[in-house]
Amino acid sequence: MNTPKKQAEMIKEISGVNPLKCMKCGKCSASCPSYNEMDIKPHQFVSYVQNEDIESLVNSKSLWKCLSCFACVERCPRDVKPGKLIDAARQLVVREKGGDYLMADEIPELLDPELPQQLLVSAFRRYRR
Amino acid sequence: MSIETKEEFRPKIVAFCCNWCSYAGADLAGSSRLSYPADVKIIRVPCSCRVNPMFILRAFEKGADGVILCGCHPGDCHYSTGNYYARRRMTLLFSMLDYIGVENGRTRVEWVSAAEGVKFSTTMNEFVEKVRSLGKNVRLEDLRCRN
Amino acid sequence: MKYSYYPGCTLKTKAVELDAYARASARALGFELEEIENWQCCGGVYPLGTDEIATKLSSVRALNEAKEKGQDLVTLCSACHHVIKRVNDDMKNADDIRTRANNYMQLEEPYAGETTVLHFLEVLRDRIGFDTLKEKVTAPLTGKKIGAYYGCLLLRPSGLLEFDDPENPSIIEDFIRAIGAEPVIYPYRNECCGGYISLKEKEMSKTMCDKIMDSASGFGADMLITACPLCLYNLNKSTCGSRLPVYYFTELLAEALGVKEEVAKA
Amino acid sequence: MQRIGVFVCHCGSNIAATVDVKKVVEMAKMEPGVVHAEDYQYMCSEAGQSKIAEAIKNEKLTGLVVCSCSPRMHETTFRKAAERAGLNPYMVEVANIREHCSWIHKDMEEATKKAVILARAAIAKVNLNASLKPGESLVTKRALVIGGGIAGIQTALDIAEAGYEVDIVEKTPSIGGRMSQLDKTFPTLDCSACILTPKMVEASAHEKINIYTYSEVEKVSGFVGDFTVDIRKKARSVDMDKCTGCGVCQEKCPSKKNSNEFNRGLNTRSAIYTPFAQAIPNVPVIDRENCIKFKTGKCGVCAKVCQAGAIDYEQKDEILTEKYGAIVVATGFDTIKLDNYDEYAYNQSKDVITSLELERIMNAAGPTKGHLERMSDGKAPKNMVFIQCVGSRCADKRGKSYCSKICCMYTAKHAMLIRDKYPDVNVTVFYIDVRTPGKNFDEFYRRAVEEYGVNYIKGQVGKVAPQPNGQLLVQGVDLIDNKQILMEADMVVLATAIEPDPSVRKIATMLTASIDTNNFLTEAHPKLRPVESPTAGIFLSGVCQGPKDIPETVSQAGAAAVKAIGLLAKDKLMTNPCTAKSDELLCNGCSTCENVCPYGAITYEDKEVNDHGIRETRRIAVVNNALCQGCGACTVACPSGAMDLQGFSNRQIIAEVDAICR
Amino acid sequence: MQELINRAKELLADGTVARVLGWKAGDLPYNPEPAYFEKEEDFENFVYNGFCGANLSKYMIEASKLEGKTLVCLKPCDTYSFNQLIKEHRVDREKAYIIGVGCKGKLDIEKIKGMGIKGIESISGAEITDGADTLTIQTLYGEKTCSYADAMLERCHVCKGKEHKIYDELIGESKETKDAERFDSVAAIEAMSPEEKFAFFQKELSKCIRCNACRNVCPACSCRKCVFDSNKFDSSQKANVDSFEEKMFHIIRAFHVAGRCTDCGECSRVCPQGIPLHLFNRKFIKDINEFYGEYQAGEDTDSRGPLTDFTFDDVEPGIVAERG
Repeated sequence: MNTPKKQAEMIKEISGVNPLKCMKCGKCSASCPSYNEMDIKPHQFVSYVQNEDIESLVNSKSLWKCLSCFACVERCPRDVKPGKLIDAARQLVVREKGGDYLMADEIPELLDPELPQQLLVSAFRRYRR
Repeated sequence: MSIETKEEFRPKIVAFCCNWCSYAGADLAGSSRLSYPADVKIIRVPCSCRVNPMFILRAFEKGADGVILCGCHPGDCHYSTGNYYARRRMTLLFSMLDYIGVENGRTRVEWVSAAEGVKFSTTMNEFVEKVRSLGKNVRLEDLRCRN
Repeated sequence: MKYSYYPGCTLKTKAVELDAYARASARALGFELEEIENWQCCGGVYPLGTDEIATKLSSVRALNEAKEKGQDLVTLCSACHHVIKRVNDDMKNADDIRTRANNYMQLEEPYAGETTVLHFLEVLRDRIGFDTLKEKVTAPLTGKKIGAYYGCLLLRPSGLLEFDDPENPSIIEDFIRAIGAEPVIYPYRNECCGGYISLKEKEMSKTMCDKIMDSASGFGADMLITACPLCLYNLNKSTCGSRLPVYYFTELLAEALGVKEEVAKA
Repeated sequence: MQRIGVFVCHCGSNIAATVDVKKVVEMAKMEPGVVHAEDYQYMCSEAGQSKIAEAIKNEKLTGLVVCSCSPRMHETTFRKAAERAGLNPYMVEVANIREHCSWIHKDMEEATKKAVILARAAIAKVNLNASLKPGESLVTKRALVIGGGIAGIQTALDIAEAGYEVDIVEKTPSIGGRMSQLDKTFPTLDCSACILTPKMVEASAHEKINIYTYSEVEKVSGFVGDFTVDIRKKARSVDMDKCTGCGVCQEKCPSKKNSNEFNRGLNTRSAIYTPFAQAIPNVPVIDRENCIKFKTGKCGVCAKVCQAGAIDYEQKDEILTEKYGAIVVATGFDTIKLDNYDEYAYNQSKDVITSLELERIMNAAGPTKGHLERMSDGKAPKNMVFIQCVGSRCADKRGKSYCSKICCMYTAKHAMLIRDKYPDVNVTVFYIDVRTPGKNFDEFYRRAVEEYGVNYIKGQVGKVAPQPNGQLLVQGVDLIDNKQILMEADMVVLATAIEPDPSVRKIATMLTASIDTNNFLTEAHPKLRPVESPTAGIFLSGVCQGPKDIPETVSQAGAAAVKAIGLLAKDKLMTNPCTAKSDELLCNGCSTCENVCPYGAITYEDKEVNDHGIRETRRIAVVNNALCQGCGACTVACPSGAMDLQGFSNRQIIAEVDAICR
Repeated sequence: MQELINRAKELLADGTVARVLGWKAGDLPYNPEPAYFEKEEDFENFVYNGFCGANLSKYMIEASKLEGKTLVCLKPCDTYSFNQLIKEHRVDREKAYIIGVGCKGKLDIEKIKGMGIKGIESISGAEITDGADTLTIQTLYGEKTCSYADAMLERCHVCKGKEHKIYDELIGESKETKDAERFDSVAAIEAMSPEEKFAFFQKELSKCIRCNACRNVCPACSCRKCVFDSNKFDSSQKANVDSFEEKMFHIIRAFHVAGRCTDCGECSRVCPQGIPLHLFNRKFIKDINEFYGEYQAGEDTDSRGPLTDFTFDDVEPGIVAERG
């Protein structure tokens, strides 16, 4: 297992985000449609990475609640892109062996006749490797 | 010196900077600690229009690998019009150097204001990189060798 | 005028009508959508990681094919548009990604983001012109009060997609006016419907959709239109209460241009 | 041969940490002409300067090279030190080994090598330096103030009180500026008009002050002590001498639906108008774009009702040309456009307003006569939300990178005033930080919280969504409670970033005063010369230099006035001796130099010369040293090299080039 | 020619002019040289034929200092130089009586020799009155002929026109000689790769012996003292092969006359090494035309030269790299 420091570096690298740019205004959390479902809030992602508490981050259910709607990215006044951090943390999880969030055998019961292909495709992209 | 032969090529670069904008921009790059390679040496002139093409050719003749001229942005010249003259002179000079087969990456004009420390530093980084990629300036030195 | 056209997976299956209406309308408006050969699914979601390469290659293939034909690449599905446009930007501006993708692809000539990616709506706005469209409308949808639903994928990040003002867009409203109907402006038209999570977090996406539907119907919309099959599915599936019908914008376009019947017959 | 002394400064550790100063000294000693070299902790200090003076005397130095910070910082210091020790100040050159070397390089060996080369170049130059003597030019004892807001008025009053003539040029129909739009001022809550109007009256009545309203600076030429300025007096269409200010014309004007700029477009005004009741001068102008007479040729109501016969439709713009010794820029600010912030629905709802608009709404002379009401339906609000930092502190392209400085205080003021006058209105402020440095400022803000019960929430707002019922749904975050907040508000007030008035760019160009990336005018030194532009004779007053509140603006206005007075008090100025000089034996008389000189400093004379025994009359270029500013354009234009620039001669620059390329 | 001589004698006799500046026959049939004629008998040697390529404008700088007017014979292209000198206050219009002489193209002896015609004794067909179709050359090896056009100077093939820009009177007929585009030769070099360009100029410039003939003949190089001879730029070490001027002389010279050079072609004509020096000057003229609009130095006496002028939206120097 990588050290927390190394993991934090990985997240920064994968996301291309510099957490030091954050001025902690909270506009990301103010914009987030999934805020109430998240245990770690968008604005906190930055400080978790900065404090190298990656353990909490990768175990956070927020990873799966993010809609990837880029509202936080669009409105951030400091160009920090919190959404990219969340995505990088999710990548860290699904790239690990056994990190898949979606199993093939779960799918049949999730299906319905109108469900568009792209939802399955994107779910595979987002939830497993 | 040993460093030049053994390690990567370190070009000699002369930067002419006008006193009012670009020299101040270079000062700002300095006080903002925005680094650029030590290969760049700055000569202060009152205005970009003070730079005689002969100075640039002289630098090349004495072994410079690149020469860059920085002045106030067009319209912002401390002397109102100096950089407009400089712009024409340098355009023609650079075109002539290009015409005689000297790589056009060795010469550059960039307008840098007193507030553009970042631009000064990025410009210098880019320019040094470009000149490095061109290697040692042999053509201007060799132009007149008898063969 | 001919454009390269990237339909995407869903337009071949659940959203065939989005595709069919678009093609018929294009013909009526005098341009042709030439489906690129051997297109592959874009993956439906843009891989944000800076180290993602393989997941971007299908988009690069499509982009390169358009480049070789010398055509602009038109997309219709919001997700495909988002993914392909962003990959194109990577190929243009991210040296590392461009180098690695080209190394992998071994194209005759390296691809460096030369293709212009246009959403079908952008073709209508920037190439055809909404004024021209208006002139070509034979069956204006007079009296219909329509809410535009943009969602997130078309608008954000705005600096890169350059589609419209991300907080106060107007392209679909202008489209609605051009086909003779009345746009209803409501504040949640650019809020996410939660499409991506609708597979596993159904409750959440329901909350999102309700908010959008309530807002639109509160401002008096009779229906919503969208460009995104995922949004359409999600809005239809996840809402309760003030449920408005949701259509693809191409369906209304075909109707206004008087070509809807011919599609239905085909 | 020169006897050169080289002085290498450590600048504490600023230089010495990256540059091996001892090595620089050692290498400098080997250069031709160098007879003395030493290093010292702080060359600019008293002790450092005495070292220079001693060496000049002991070593009989004829030239100095100081390797230190930028010459823009201390060249004058070292020149003066040399002069005190009996050396011509122009025999001093500075090698910039701090900004251009130690501060940007990390590797000691590399930085030292570069410092040695920079020193070498300076030594090579000094070897060719010649003593120069400054000339003199006369000072026009009159100042121009551009902008008639509180900054401009205060500067003008201070200069006038010192006994000098001042002209104020104001582009709008009245002086008063932004401050005249404000209702109350923090932290004392005194009425803005009550403290501003007396100053406006004082300025207009002052015998030394001349006010040009509805006028703009059109062209500036000349230099410190002797500027020539063209002022465009826009056609007012009303005779200033005849008008009595009765106001009947405005009442009767049939074109009434024109956006009222003074009220930030919240209501309308007539086409003939004075911006506000206390306007100075109290003479209306006709807004020709909206005047029916000017648009259609028919109407003329104002002329009919004017008892004084002051209306003049034929009036034309007038250009005045005036001479000034000093120019003060006081062009002020405006709020930024909010088109990039549609998440706050400013363009979608009339009830989302800027703070400056709220200022007008709260003002008794404003569009609602001072009643707090919604602009959409005139209803009294129950819940108000203030959003801070809208467009300020933004790293992206949408807003401004700087803090607008005044918003925290005025928002506290607004919140307090509203809670005071309408205790049943709930006021919520979303903030990132509350910044209240200043006398009695934090106390003021605390009063808003503690005594007036203003609800301050640390967090930002993500979206303002207008609801079908006319309410505004504010979606924000409380970072302390870690909760997303949804609250309904009747009005939302945006603390909009301020930016320099857009007119300043053109003015700065005319003045050749430098401007930063945010369009704020640059000061000559951020700490030590904060009210002077780097361009001599140009001074900065108020927000044109950077965000400021009223007390700061007034103090800076006074400081700018003092600097201007200091200049006007002189009868003569020493001119820059680094001027062009023509070698009459080489001059062809071809006029090329004359064509490129921006100052008209070169004239041609028929002069008898003795060229190696040949006496003949030749057409020769002559440089007027008082006019020449030393740009050097002529030196390059001159084909024969007859024209050279003193202090930056061809040989000096070539010597530097050679030294660097050696 | 006789008409010209008669008129010159007339003007000398009635005191209108104090001297005549023209060409006198040299020791060979093809090398007439500039000369003053002050007395009736001097005119025995006066010639004006196809070999009178020399531009007499520059001589008027000194002639302007002499007592009385000087009659000067100027070919159409020479009048551009004269105008430019007026603009630069180097000649005095009042001191000149200009006879615009006709021109049917001037000849380049090197071209004739280049055709293998050696041992030349006399040449006919080069008189101003001739048809200028064929040259008949008597040589040690018998009579040879060649087409007049084939023997013309390069500059005449790209002639700016046979109209005199300034004169007091005109004598003699002209004939259009332009049969090539002026900037084609420059464009051909521009089209080369950097390596080819460099090789081309290195080859040409390595022939230079720094005789200064180009500088001495150039009407724009009229400085009292050339920068290469003064100490103003530390650039006056004439003898040193490796010195600054040796490498850069021609570029700097071209830059000094840029915007002032009328493209009279004298530099190339007089170069003993046959270096096509006009290619430098013409490059500047081409650039000036392209960047700042058409400009012909010497077209008039009062317009602003392109290097003492500017517009706010001039091209940036980066154009050179962008153009590729």
